[in-house]
Amino acid sequence: MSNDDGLELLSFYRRMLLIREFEQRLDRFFADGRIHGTTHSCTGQEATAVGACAALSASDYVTSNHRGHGHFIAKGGDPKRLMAELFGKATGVSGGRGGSQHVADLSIGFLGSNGITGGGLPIATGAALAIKIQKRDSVVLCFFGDGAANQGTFHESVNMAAIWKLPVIFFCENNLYAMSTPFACNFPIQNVCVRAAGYAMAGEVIDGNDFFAVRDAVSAAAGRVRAGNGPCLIEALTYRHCGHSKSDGCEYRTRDEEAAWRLNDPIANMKRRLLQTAAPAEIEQAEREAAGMIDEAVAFALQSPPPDTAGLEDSIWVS
Amino acid sequence: MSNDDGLELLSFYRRMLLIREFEQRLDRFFADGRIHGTTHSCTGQEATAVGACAALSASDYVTSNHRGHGHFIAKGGDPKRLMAELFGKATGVSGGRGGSQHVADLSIGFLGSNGITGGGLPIATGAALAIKIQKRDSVVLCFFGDGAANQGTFHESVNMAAIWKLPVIFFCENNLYAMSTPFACNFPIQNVCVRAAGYAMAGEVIDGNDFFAVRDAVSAAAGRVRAGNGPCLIEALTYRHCGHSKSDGCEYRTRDEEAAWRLNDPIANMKRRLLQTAAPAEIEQAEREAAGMIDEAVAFALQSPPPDTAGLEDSIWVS
Amino acid sequence: MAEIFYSQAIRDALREELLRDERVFLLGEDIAGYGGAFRITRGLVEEFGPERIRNTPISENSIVGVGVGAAMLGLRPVIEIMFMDFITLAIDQLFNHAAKFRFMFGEQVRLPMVIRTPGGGRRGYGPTHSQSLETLFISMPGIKIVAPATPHDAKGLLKSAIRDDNPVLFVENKTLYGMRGEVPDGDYTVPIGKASVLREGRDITLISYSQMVHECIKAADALAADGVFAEVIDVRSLNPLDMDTLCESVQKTGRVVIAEEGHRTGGVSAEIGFRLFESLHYYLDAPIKRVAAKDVPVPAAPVLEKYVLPDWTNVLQAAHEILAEN
Amino acid sequence: MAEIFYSQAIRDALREELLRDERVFLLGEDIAGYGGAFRITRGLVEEFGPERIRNTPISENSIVGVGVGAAMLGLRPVIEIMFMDFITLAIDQLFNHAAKFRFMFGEQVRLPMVIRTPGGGRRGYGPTHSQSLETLFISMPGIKIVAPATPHDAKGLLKSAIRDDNPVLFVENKTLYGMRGEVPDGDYTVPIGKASVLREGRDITLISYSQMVHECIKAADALAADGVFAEVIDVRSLNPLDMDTLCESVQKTGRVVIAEEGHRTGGVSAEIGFRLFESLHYYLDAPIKRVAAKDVPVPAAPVLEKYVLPDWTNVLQAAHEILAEN
Ligand SMILES: Cc1ncc(C[n+]2csc(CCOP(=O)(O)OP(=O)(O)O)c2C)c(N)n1
Ligand SMILES: Cc1ncc(C[n+]2csc(CCOP(=O)(O)OP(=O)(O)O)c2C)c(N)n1
Ligand SMILES: [Mg+2]
Ligand SMILES: [Mg+2]
Repeated sequence: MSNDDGLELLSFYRRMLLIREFEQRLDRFFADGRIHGTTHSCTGQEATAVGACAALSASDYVTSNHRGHGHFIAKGGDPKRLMAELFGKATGVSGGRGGSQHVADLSIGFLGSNGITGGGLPIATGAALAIKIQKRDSVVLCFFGDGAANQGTFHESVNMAAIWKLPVIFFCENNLYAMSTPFACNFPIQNVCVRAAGYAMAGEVIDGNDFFAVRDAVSAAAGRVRAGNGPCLIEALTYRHCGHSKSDGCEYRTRDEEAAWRLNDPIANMKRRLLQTAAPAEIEQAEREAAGMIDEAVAFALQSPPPDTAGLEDSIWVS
Repeated sequence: MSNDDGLELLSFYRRMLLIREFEQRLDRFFADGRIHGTTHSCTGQEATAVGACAALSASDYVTSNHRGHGHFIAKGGDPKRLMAELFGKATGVSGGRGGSQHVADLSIGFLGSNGITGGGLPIATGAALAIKIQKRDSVVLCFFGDGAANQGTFHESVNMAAIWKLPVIFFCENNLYAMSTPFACNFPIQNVCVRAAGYAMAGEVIDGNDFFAVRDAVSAAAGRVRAGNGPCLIEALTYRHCGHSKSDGCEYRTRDEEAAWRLNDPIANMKRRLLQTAAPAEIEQAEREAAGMIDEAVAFALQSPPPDTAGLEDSIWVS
Repeated sequence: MAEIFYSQAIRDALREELLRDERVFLLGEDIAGYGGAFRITRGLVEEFGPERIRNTPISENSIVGVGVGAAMLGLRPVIEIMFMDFITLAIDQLFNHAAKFRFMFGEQVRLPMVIRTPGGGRRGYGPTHSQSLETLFISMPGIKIVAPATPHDAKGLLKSAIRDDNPVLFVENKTLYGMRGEVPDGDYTVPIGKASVLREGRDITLISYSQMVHECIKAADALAADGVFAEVIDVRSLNPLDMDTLCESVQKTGRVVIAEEGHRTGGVSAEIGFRLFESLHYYLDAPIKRVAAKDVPVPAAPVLEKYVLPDWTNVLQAAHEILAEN
Repeated sequence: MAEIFYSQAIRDALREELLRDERVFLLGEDIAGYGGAFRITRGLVEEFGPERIRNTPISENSIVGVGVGAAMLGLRPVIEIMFMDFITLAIDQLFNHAAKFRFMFGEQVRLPMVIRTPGGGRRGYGPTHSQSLETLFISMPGIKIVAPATPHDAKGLLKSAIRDDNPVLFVENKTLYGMRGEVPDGDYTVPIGKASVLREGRDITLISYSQMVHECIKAADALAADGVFAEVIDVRSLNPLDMDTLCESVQKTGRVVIAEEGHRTGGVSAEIGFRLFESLHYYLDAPIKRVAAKDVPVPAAPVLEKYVLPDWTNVLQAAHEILAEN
């Protein structure tokens, strides 16, 4: 991980673009009314997803939340099947049953996005307990938001992970808002990380829009966690370019704040860095590839058949 | 409060004895099978209850937990009606419906003991919110145990109290065990108070077996809290002489540990201090009075009629 | 009489009660500026300020507990749980605290508290944002339950709920927010515990509440086209249940369909149906049928969601099956 | 065959499954040294160690969530919730996570997880320690429910539950822990989803589960003394329900009492009763009656608790009322 060969970086750049492109296409499909329901776009937060997963291996696990498309793709999820899920097709990650907030792919260690704010924290803790009991050396990375940090499950789960010294990284994407509520209204403190000490846990605040800062923090953490030192908390400061969900006009934040954050776009940051090592042509190619993969994903979703209702009721049980 | 006139101290001493005597009689009634169900005795923890309530006024409020007999009596509750409640009589604090873990007396600001570990924390927070909205200058003191501090409600409630700067004192009776589980098995930290900083809240650890330490800490805290500085956390170290509940043989702790703590008996401590200011005769009189009041309470409970079942179903609603 | 949206009717009721009684205040996630996920409380913070339209962190169980504590001291909290699915987090404060305090503490306390929350699917939100969980509450004594189907009842029942001295679960419905209906001018209330007969009929009784009422009306229209006259009853209150109104109708028609959007097994229909069977056994010309969601989570994909959730066609089919039984 | 306590039967099942399958482990508050509030797991930590008999902090919702996460990775957690009343805190992880993951994630996951918890009153513990909340679970697809009445079924059903690849709620009962009964030697299981006919009879069917089964047997004895032969059926599994066995009996007797310790309104009896009414309407000689707790919290005072909770005398009375009809 530590020495960055250009090809690898290009692939991470492509993956960030893939996420951005995925979310932007989705927005259009919702706008056209070709997809209904709702979605929580993660544009602007691509570096947390890709940076964190870049520091994990295939045998590691991730739990996610409602804003999980980026996490899924970053962990190696197939954009085709995710797009199909959003179109409600049989080929979707969850066969169309889950939709945007409810996808899991155990084959890549993606233990599920989650429609319940804070719901993923105990699940990540339980997965880490299983790893410890099974004496494997995997780690679990739990993505959650600043808002989720005020759910009781945060407190209960982090405490259990700490007393049992479980291999889990609690990774908070602090994008400064929980839906419409600014961090300062939900917290009496400056950072979520202030709470790490309450669980005798290491905690650090990092720049969530810098792929390298995220990746390096997570790989260092993963090393400590794998070594059996117990959980840790990483708080990545970031910002969603979009609204909370489809129906959000963002009246609760200023256009100036948004503009300032757009100057700190994780993808632009990555590109600037890449230009030092890669040729512009390579970079453009990565950009074309990303767009192309999303075209494929859309085509795949559109061609896919709707789910079959036959046997739906029986599928509630493992028999 | 600050200058201790002897009479006042004697009355607090009497109240501590009252609690001790109350719990010890109860033990016998359970042993005799004259009361069934179960109870959580607070013998050994009289200084936290009486010390904390000594620093509150009649217009202040208390929320309690499953180990609440002492809290109730300390806040000014009538031992007669509490005894009657345990005997399941119509004259009981809750008319016999609640039993040991479910008594409230709004006329004295006792907002209820609670059978759900951690259940009282949001209730105390809500009461404090009401006080703030009503612009009154009362405070709420929330008694909870070390075990309760790991419930999600602790985290959620303390956070809300902190962001809203509510007049509530979170008073943790850390008696070193949650049922059979030692503090160190439930916590990755040395003290509950370590968590206060996570809510930008003052936190202090005090000697819970020293009436004066408890009372002075709570009156100082009440002053700050009343002044609008937001909640605080007081962690009083104490120890229950008895088992967790009726069926507990205390195999999880050593006889030596118990003996050591008995040397630090809150009532003996108070008596030693009293002997400096009060005459032995006065002290003996207080002791006789306490025993006498419990005799009365028992007589009252025994004479009281059982609750009436008529109209029980309709009493579920306020009409 | 003005024609307004169901969402507006709720907002009006909240506003009028906030004006009428200073003890009333709102508590919930993103209810202030944002107006909540469905914008029901939009505009109220500008008028009443952040103390009375109070945003909370994401902490459902303690939000309800805070409401209980505030109500014990005489305030009248109206809590919004953003989606009914999230009330699962607050069941302890609702069932072991709010529901029990009055009885358990010997009738000392009053808990005037309302929990507003939208249930229902048909929006493609998926399994954790589409549930109808009201049936969980009917087995817990101490919490009243209302589930209005029209703007008129939404406003009138919400006012009754806010003025009630007991905890009340006020079940809204996402697909009804955009529905328009006539609402009287000025102050009025709809009593908790009274069903309403929306359409009189002699041949069969269609019983439901909330969104399914409109599916029953559609089914009744289709039946009328075949000369079958269905009586359509909106239960409105699930606790207490107005069995008198239901029994009166069933004694007349002898045939019953009960429809709800929640899961078939263990639903509200089982309770209503059992009571009708029990007390009107000899009046029934055919067994009661219930129409409800299939016993699986509510899927996100439109074709699956439509398959799982009941609509007027299921009501119509059940009615036909019943009518077929001589 | 050995005669052992219900509590011992549960302990034996746990021990044998812990020996049989290393993926099985126990999670709960004070279950290790202390053995839990009712000492069911006593002695197991000495044999299996603190990793497999794992004490947790007091954090019910996350304890269940930890179980879900561990099960997703192939372990088979058996969780103890000290009193059924406290499961109210874990409803979100149970209903929005454990119950939905398999279906919602397109059948990728298996969640072999058991939640053991004792329900029931009659111990004077008061409103928050005496509830029978199993009815909350029957309306949530995705969680099986069993509620054994005897040591034999307790051991056999717990083994089936632990070997099942779905979440199973295993409902114990405080007053049954001290009950003795015959248990086969060696390994055996009782299938989930099968009711058992404890006593054959032709005149009336008494249906119940858990502790109320014994009240029904007492009532059947009293009826037998009057020459009335009651068939006594223990449902044992509340989800899935074995309607075949119930229907077969009711077709024979035409008369039914359903008894449970939970609240009357919205109880398990409503669901079972509705299904019987629906499918056997024309076989019933009289309306089904249900026997259940009154719709108030379970009080602590003995005289009140006895008044609120149902017992064999209520079953007997209901049976007499039914037999009195025509
Ligand atoms: C239990 C629960 N409460 C509320 C919601 C509604 N909700 C969805 S996302 C969200 C905000 C979450 O904020 P944060 O954790 O910071 O994540 P972000 O949306 O900022 O990525 C809320 C309130 C929910 N889905 N689940
Ligand atoms: C929600 C809930 N979980 C578990 C219990 C069982 N229980 C009663 S008291 C107790 C221990 C509480 O420990 P602590 O808070 O330290 O109080 P202490 O008993 O030491 O005074 C437990 C686990 C309960 N009553 N409620
Ligand atoms: Mg956020
Ligand atoms: Mg303790």
